[in-house]
Amino acid sequence: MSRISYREALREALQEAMQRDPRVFLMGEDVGRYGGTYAVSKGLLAEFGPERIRDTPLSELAFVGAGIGAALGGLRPIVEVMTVNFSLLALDQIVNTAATLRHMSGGQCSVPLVIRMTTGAGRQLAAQHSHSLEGWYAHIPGIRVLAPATLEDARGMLWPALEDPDPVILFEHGQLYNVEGELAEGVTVDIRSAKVRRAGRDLTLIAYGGLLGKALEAAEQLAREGIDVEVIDLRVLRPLDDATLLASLAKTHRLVVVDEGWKSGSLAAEVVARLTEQAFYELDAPPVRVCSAEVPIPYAKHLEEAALPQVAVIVAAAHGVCGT
Amino acid sequence: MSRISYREALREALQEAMQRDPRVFLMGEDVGRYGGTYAVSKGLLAEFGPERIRDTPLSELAFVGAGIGAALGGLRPIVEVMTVNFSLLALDQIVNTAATLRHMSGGQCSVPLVIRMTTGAGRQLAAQHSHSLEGWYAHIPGIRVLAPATLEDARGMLWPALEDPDPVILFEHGQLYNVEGELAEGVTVDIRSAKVRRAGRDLTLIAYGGLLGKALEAAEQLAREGIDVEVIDLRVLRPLDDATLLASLAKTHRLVVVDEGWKSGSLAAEVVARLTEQAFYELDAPPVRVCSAEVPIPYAKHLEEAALPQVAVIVAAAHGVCGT
Amino acid sequence: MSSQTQTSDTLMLPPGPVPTAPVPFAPELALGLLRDMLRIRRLEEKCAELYGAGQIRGFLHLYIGEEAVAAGAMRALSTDDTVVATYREHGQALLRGVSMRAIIAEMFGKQEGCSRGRGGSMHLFDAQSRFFGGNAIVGGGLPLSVGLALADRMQGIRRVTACFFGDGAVAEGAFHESMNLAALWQLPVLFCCENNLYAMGTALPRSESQTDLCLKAASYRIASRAVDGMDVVATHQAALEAVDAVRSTQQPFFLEFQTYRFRAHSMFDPDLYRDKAEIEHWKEHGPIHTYTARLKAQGLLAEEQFLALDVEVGREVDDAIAYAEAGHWEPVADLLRDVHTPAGGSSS
Amino acid sequence: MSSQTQTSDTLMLPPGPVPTAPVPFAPELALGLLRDMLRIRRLEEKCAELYGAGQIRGFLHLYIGEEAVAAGAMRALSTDDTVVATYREHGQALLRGVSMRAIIAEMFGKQEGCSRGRGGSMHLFDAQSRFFGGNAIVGGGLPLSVGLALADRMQGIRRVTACFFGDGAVAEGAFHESMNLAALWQLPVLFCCENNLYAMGTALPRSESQTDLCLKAASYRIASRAVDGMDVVATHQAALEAVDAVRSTQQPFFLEFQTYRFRAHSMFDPDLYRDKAEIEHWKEHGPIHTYTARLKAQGLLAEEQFLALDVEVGREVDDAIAYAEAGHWEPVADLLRDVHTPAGGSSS
Ligand SMILES: Cc1ncc(C[n+]2csc(CCOP(=O)(O)OP(=O)(O)O)c2C)c(N)n1
Ligand SMILES: Cc1ncc(C[n+]2csc(CCOP(=O)(O)OP(=O)(O)O)c2C)c(N)n1
Ligand SMILES: [Mg+2]
Ligand SMILES: [Mg+2]
Repeated sequence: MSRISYREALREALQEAMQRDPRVFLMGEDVGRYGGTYAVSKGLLAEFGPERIRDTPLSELAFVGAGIGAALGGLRPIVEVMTVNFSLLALDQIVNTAATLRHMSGGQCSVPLVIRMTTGAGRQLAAQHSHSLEGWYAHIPGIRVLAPATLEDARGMLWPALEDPDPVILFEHGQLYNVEGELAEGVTVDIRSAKVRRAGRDLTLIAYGGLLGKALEAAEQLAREGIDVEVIDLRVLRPLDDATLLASLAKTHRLVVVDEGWKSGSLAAEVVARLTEQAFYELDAPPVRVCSAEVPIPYAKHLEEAALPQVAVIVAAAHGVCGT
Repeated sequence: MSRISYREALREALQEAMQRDPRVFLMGEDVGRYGGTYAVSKGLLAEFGPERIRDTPLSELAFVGAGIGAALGGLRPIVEVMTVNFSLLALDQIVNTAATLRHMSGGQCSVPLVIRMTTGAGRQLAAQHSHSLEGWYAHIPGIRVLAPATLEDARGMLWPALEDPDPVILFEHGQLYNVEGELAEGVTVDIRSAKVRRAGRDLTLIAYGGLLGKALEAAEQLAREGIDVEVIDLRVLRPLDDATLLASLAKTHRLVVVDEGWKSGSLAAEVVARLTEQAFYELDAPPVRVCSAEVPIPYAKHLEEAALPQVAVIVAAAHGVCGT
Repeated sequence: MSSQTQTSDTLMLPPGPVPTAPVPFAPELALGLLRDMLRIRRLEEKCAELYGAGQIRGFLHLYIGEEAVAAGAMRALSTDDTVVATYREHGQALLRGVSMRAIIAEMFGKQEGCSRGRGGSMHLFDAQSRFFGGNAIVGGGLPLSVGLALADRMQGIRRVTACFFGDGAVAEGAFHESMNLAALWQLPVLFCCENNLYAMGTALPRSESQTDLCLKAASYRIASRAVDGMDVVATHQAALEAVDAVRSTQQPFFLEFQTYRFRAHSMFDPDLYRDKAEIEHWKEHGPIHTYTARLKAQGLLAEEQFLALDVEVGREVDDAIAYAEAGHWEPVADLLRDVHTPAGGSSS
Repeated sequence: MSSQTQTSDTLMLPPGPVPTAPVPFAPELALGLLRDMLRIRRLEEKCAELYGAGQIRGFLHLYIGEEAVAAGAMRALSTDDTVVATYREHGQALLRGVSMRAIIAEMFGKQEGCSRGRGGSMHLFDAQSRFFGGNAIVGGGLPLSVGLALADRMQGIRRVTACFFGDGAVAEGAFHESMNLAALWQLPVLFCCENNLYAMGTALPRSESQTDLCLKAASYRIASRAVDGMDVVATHQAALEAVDAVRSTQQPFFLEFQTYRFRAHSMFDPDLYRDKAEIEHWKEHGPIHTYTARLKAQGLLAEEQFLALDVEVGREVDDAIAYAEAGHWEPVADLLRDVHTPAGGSSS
């Protein structure tokens, strides 16, 4: 057990992967000299040199595409797109090439590529720097989408992602980097299943990434108010692990889904839709989503807070669903 | 009444708009000399000249951004992005600029821009040319998303879209261009409401765009089998017209949603989610989605057909929901 | 694994000597430029403090060191021209006529801010003075400026659209596509490249295979010129000529300002990628003190005058802060305001 | 609204005279090149027919007229090199070693196709010969080729990656970003620009402000050369030299093939944007008949030999069609196959 931050956990994972497999390298904007925009790769340039900790120009489309090519060429690239906001510039390569190559080549070309990016709002970065578009990525067949919300996942998801022969996208929420805690050595995590983070009987509360913490906080408050909430961390946004979700619903019969994406067309919509389709008769009340307001995220702190899902709103939603 | 194709209806709408308002112009790849990839703008160059029927280089990001700038500058641009597949290259400008400008300028800068694009599969164009990503666009606050499925809408949606002071995206399904029918003169359509295309009592079947036809076909078949289906054309994918959908559900109590997007994270998920949230107690059976299989669309005809929603599958889903 | 040739780590120094030649402008303009630069400098020094105090949040990118660029360029434009800028745009916004009050109120997130507190430091807007932001996507403003110029051209308006962007933006596809469109369609865009040699921590030679950025312009058949961006005389003269060229030919022009930021990229940047000596060299070329020295040597400025000016600017800053502090938080009930334009609402 | 200067509509003619100089190659190579071009031509003529008959569907882009480019270039590469192409890639695929059988079966959508019928005409793949497709996004292959070359460089493999793309792709941001990356990182990419003067209906002067594409390369410090793309002697010699330069310097090279497509852009294109006279001029430079004439003049080829070769190629095409017709539809149950790599499955 050692005290560690989410950022350090990510860095250890990178470091270990680079040490373990010479085919692994990291490339992206300012991952080297600058030390990573969010300091995740700090120190790695000194250890691995500029070939394997490769600074790129501001050319999101080309360096993500180059990551795909490098993967085809036998390497195991980790491409850091600084934030999900800028990943829109690279989306063509991800959707039209990374996700399709294996299929449209009839199974000849796999793309063992890992893409990391920061996501989410909450730091007053305003409309162009606050997107939560994980749900979009989770729509695309051919890629796997991960959202480490815990130190354990931050430390443990990278290696299995690199072992996956197909593209994997890892979303790191910007508000998690400074989160600290204890982390046991040598834990392995899978990149297939959702995880119950708090067991409970009365309500299934599903969250992921940056909002897992708020979901757990809400659960604590609800516990004090007599509602025993089961909190599930989706972790794997594509493919979704229906079994874990359905098992919980079979127990609680009530559902709240929390998601930082805008409500319409959110990943939460998918969770609600598939659970309703599959477990309609388990539901004792209408499911409820707690998502971001449908507004480009404003700069002012009080407005940004109002736009994002907050503990109080989750608690209120839970009460609504439980009729309490 | 005159016999007309969907393509011609779109062309007439363009022509009328250009005649009516000198600020309106059309720009995009091959809209001029070539006559439009799908021949929608054929003949317009001769009528309006190369300034207002403006061919662009293959620079999706810049010419869509230029459309935003031109809108800011007092014009009423119609930007044709050849297909939704290539619009990924322009997504940054649409999401980070067109959709945000008004809000992040505190209401100073509206963007009266119309973007048209072809969407959908069904013509054996394979993995990179068969996307149905309307659902993604419908996720973005600040834009309006339309999907004309009928001749009337093809003819009538453009002008109100141009009158909208904010960005509007129009999706034309590639399989509709050759559809012909009778169209009354001078019909006006709104760009706010969904529309009941076939009234029915037993089941609400929601579709839009290229699949409206299959939904209606399925309804006819189901009618022969004793199930009276209400078919609703979403038409406006953002913002969704909940009232029309809820009214139908209150009548039929059963729901099937058809969508050419991949199932996970589809627009159909949003429809199911919001209707379940709002009308849970109206539902007599679990709602069902009929979407595309989660695979990059294959070239081979039989595989493409298997990947896309077909009438038989819709009919089967309806029977499932109705317990018949 | 083979080893890669590494870009040399020699210091990147200012291209010429510290300018000392007499300022060739009439006193009003000569002193006006000083005032312009000083207003940016003092405003931003205070912003840094206010950031430290937690009153400004989000990302804050300071222009300190680069003032001669905005000062020289903005005075070359007429009030009817158009400006498109980046997230490092306080200088342009201020000199375009956005009040310090509205700028600081914006950074405070107040309703009185020029973007009603919705935008913050990276999204200053002022439609009235045709200042179209404030864009936090590197290269994002370039296509916009092409479209604004296209609208002018199609409406027969002989305006210039000045688009500011950094050296880092040159690597973006948006730069290439926009330059080509502007040249192909013969649009009156003045491309103002603020080459401060770094994009965050990435030095230009690690970002561009060809570091002479004017050669990029040439490959689109766009006329170009590089100018000492630390010398407000040079920036202003070059901008005047470039604006004139754009206005008279109705063709684009690429103007490279060779400049340097004295501060870190943003308030989060530990600035570990630059040699202190390099920064010191550039500081010797600091636009305000070198220009002040020239004005004094010429007898156009006395020390008391400078101090008085500084006091006056200081007062403007203080007043703006007081104004911003007294400003209001927009009611949370108005959260969804301005996602769409209200019926009958303002539209450009 | 003001009027726009319109690009002149003068015909765009071949740059030089029809080549007549003796072919400087040994007979085997000389005849091999002819055979290569003929195989592409006859294959594609049949494809057009098969499209008309409904046996091939989707988009079909023919290379007819441009055969000297693929023929000259592919023979300059070694079998270990890498090729990345576009949707107009039948020629490259065929000469890289993909059998006609596998190509036609692919276009028929049969399981025996080189991409198991999943890709069709636009997505021919052959990992074994390092032929990485087949890309239907204009410019989409460029970043890929940069990455493939990067992988080689980092693994110390001295391979060349040849990336084919059209003149239209030059306007895409992906082109610019990829050229810069390749030059900046000193990657062994041979950029093969197939400049056939049109991107669909858009003539190069309406797509690029600077139509001399080699100047683009120069702006990234990439060595370049333009060559008559209708003359297989010229294309092959230029390709040999370029491949050699890339292999020995491990730097990128930009090779512009000035060529022309005789057919419409795709089977949907009514081809109304080109002057018939322009097409006829280029046809006079047709790569196969001009080359055949030279070989004959030199005594390297007799008419009977040519006819025999043509018959042989015709037989290959017929055989391939029969093979494709006898091929199998992949079971619908396998629809979801190859979305992901099965555990323990093939991975590059
Ligand atoms: C598309 C995009 N990529 C990355 C970023 C993150 N980012 C913000 S500023 C910056 C550096 C830009 O450098 P430059 O263009 O030289 O302007 P400067 O900051 O030096 O004024 C980067 C990488 C961004 N905002 N947008
Ligand atoms: C990004 C993108 N935009 C548009 C298209 C549609 N399109 C297909 S081919 C083509 C023309 C490309 O021209 P060029 O690059 O010169 O190649 P050529 O077809 O002449 O070989 C266009 C516009 C596309 N496939 N991808
Ligand atoms: Mg810079
Ligand atoms: Mg071409």
